[in-house]
Amino acid sequence: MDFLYTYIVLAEIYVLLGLSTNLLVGIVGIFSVSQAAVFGVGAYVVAHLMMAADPLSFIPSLVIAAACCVALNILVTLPSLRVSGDYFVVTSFGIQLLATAVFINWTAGTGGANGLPGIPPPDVFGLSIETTQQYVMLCTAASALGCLAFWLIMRAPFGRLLRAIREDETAVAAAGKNVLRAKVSAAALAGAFAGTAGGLYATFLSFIDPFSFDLDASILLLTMIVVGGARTLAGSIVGPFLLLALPQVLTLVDIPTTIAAAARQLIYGLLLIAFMLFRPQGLAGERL
Amino acid sequence: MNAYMQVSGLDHRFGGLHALQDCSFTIEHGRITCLVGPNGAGKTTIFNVITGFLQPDEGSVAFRDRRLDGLRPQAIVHAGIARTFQNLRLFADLTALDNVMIGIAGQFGEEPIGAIFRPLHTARAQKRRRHEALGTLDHVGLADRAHDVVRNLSYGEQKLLTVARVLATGAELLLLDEPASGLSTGALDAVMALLRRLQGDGKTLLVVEHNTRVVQQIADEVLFLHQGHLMAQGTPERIISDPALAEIYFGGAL
Amino acid sequence: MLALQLLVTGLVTGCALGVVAISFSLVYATAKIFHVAHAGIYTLGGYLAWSLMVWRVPLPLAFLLPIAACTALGALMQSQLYARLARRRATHLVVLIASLGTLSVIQNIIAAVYTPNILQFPLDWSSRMVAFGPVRLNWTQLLTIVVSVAAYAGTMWFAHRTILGKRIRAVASNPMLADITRLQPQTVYIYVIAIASALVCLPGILVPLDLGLQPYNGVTPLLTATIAMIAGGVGSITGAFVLSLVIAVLQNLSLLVMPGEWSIGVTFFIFVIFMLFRPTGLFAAAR
Amino acid sequence: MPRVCIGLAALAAGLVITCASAGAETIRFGGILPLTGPGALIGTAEMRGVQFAVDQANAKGGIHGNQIEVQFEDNQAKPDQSILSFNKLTDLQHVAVIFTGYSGPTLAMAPLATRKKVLLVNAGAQADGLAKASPYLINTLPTIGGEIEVISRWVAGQGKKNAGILFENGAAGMAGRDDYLKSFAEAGGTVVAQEATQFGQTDFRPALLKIADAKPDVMLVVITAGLLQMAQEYKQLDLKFTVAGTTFFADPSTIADPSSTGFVHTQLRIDAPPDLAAQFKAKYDTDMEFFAKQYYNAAQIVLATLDKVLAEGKPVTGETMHNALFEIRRFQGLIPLEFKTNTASVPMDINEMRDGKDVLLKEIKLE
Repeated sequence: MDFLYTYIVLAEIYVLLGLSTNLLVGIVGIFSVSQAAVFGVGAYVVAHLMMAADPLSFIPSLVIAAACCVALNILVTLPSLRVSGDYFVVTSFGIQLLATAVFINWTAGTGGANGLPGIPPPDVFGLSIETTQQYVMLCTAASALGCLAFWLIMRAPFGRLLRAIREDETAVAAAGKNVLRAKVSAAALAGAFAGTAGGLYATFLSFIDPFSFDLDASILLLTMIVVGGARTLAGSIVGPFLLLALPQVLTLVDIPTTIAAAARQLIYGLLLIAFMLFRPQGLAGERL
Repeated sequence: MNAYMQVSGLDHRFGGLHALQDCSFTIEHGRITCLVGPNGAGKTTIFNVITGFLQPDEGSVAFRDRRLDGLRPQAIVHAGIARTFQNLRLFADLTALDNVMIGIAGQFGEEPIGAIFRPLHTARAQKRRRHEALGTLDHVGLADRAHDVVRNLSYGEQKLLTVARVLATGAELLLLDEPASGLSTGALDAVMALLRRLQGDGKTLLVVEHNTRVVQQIADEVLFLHQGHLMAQGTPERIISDPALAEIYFGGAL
Repeated sequence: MLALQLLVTGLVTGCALGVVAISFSLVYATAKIFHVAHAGIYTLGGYLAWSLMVWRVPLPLAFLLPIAACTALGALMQSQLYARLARRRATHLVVLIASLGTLSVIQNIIAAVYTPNILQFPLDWSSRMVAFGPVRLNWTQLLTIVVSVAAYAGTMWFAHRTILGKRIRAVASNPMLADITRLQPQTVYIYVIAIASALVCLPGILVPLDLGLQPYNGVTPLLTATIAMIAGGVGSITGAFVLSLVIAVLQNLSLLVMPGEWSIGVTFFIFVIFMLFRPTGLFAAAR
Repeated sequence: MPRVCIGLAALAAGLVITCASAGAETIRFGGILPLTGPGALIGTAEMRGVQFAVDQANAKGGIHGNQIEVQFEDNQAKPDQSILSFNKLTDLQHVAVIFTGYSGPTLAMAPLATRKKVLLVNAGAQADGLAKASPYLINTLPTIGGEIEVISRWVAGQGKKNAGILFENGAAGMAGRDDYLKSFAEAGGTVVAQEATQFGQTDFRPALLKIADAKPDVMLVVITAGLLQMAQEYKQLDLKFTVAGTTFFADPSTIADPSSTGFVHTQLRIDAPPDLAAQFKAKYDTDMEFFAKQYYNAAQIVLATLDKVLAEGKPVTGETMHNALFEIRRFQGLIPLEFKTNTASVPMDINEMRDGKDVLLKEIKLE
């Protein structure tokens, strides 16, 4: 049943990304449509390290990729501290489009629009992950760790601090807390999640190209946490599993193939409008 | 030894409005000082300057012989000065206990590394801090409302909670922005009793207050501010009975 | 010579972008809505005009009917979607995502009905050439310049001279105050989005008349126009128009110094620099 | 499958006998093509090509009495969607053959095709990596490099010494640019300019102007969309250099437009007989362009292979289809082609567009 396993693996990778986006957009309240770009950097870094002259094994490449994404995410969210809400929407769009332009044009680094084929499968503690079943185990472990980390920080003082910042930054500063440092560490954590997801994605598909990390992917991520439910762990899990299942379910409905594809994107759009009008907190979240 | 807290030569303009004009005054340790004056006299502006939210055009603030101007708000809180806000600015969706715990300084697990990799230590430290916060809540008489969300508290209870949050920072000098305004007589007495208790605990209070009955009952010292300048300083009786000041403040006899 | 030709073609693109920027700025400055679906109305205008021209409808009608339809759609979107969201006190993010959903709905209805092929307008005069010395422009490009400058002048006259224009600027400057006075901001928002939709229909028809029609052609122009609006200072019509020209020309001229594939990067690089050092924009309109 | 049914079908090859359907089940194949997003234009044409050939075969009673059905999945030209669809088609529908279109997704599915022994049939993508991606990946058209070598030699032979390159910023475009650089140099020419255009946008003027500024005598082009707009802008700017390209040029609306007069390109000699093209236009209300013809032809190759597998009474699997295809090796559909490797070599012509028609200049035989 590879099809089911593939769906689960991809959904779990998107859960990690959902956690990352939820941390930034849901909890800290920084609007971001450039998470797919960070996800892409994670994927390309791992691919590079594992295909290098003397290749690194999977875990070290993942750690380095996560570190790169931590740094990138901090860099990407810093403007949001200087620029007010709506302006940052455009900056975020800009960063995503710039990243896509780099992925496509820097052929030496990313293989350009042709993508990067032949990424070796990961090896974890000596066990080489080949079949999809093994992949499901690896991704389940990774996403479980991600969810645990998310759950722990939300229960810890750090989580309470982030929720307070979202409500009233000035009051938090007046209570003696360093708001900037809290936001930057949240962005760093979000980067680590996105980098890990990137590494898993690259090795699972064994081929990556710029189109998996473009603006549509970022908007899909944003929609996942909005439909699934913002600011909660449940929302970050429900969103990806539901929205990745949607295209498959819709193909079972036999609409004439010529307009089936456009019809599916149309239903996607209608879902977005419906949720925003009638259930902005999504299926399992809190009000945005 | 200079004064406990010294504000000298504060001057600040917001565009055309000359909010603070060469304003200077001192605060004595362990005393309750009230800041009174008509609306727009610059009372809240002074609070913003002392707590680092506003860099004044000129002038300086010294606390226990240490210059504060130029420090960021959180550094000033660590130096021992904390404030409340006229519009409360509580975290409506969080519980009363959580609101107070936000004030507690230096908690373990306030950044992701500690929270994730040492969860047990974080949980233990948090239990101690929770106990501490419950104590503060009890001190202001809100122990039974600890786990209620702020949205469901009465206005009087919310006022007490702002004081609890300020106490949690462990600051010695508390700047309270109209702690008694808009309260029923019952709640008013509770707040005034609390302020006296805080003085008993060795805290120094600088209180912005309009209610002259409250000022007379709790103030050791009154500073009368008008158009950003300190007009007079003295005991409540002297300030309130002074006809010239009453003229400015009430536009007529008391 | 190349630089001159690039400059002129840049000005043409800049003019079309300018109208998109003005119309978007009207909605954003007044109603504070990040109206991404504006790109959908831009695309829809082009397709309606194409259909009318294919059915041999006389030219003036083929321009006016789509404008009327887009105006109606814009008004409908404000009254049914944005107003309802406002009543539910939706946050900025919620409104933005609803707008993204609307854009996806419009684009994909077009893709289903008209197929994703690139459609060519059935007019012969549109590509006839006119030469001004070394510079060559076709009729559509000339028409684009004339119509866009007229639209800019018209909007300025409307905003500063007419009663409704002043009322819109009043609502834009202080929404809370407008609420309690008899300015009825909700009805003003409907007028504003209707006018903006009519305006954006102009480049929506003229640009594809020159470059061909595609269902997903609205997003890039809208993003570039938004940058022009913000870089020019939100609420400033002149700022939005002038910055659109500047960005379009810079993007073309950047070809002189760097390969073409990086030109989109130029626009966003300029913008990010702007955001870091001058967030309020060049022509920060007097509030 | 009762024995008698096969015998009848073999006997009555010419006659149309709809054999009793008892036991004749539907054979299902897959198709993973971009039906939305920027690739939708080509993906939809490819889908129609396959569907048209299959409908025709079914109308004539199917292959050995079996009706053929092709299930299409939309991958939006994205590798992860393609992997998801590949596993769905192989696990749920157990298809033996899958039609694929874009270079990126095809490269992503190649390793899976090898591992699960499913025949991947590509009739549209030409990235050079596809030649060696997987033994189970069949390309029914040469990679872009093959055509570019021919057109570069031809253009250099016409005395064109320096060239500008206009390429699309996508998988095929960048591969094409690199091949042009190599082939044109080998043919003794020099490349004086190269300009990229964003995939899916149709404003070629800035790129054309920059290339014109380098004074080339020929412009080598590799773009998959917006060719008509490029031709019109080329004419509007009154540019003088010759324009050369590959089979992507075979777009009827461009050929019909006077702006493309003088354009030269290699042309896979694939053209649909008039009645077939008319039936296609009647059904889909659009001309049977290059990609539709390519996939109609590829579908016919797959159907011919299926016929051989069924005739030999073997089960229909990726492996049997793969072996049967290489046993047949030469196919005579819309275009004669031969599978020496898993990338077919096909005869190519050099055509020139003159007043609305695509005129043959030179035939290049299969070596």
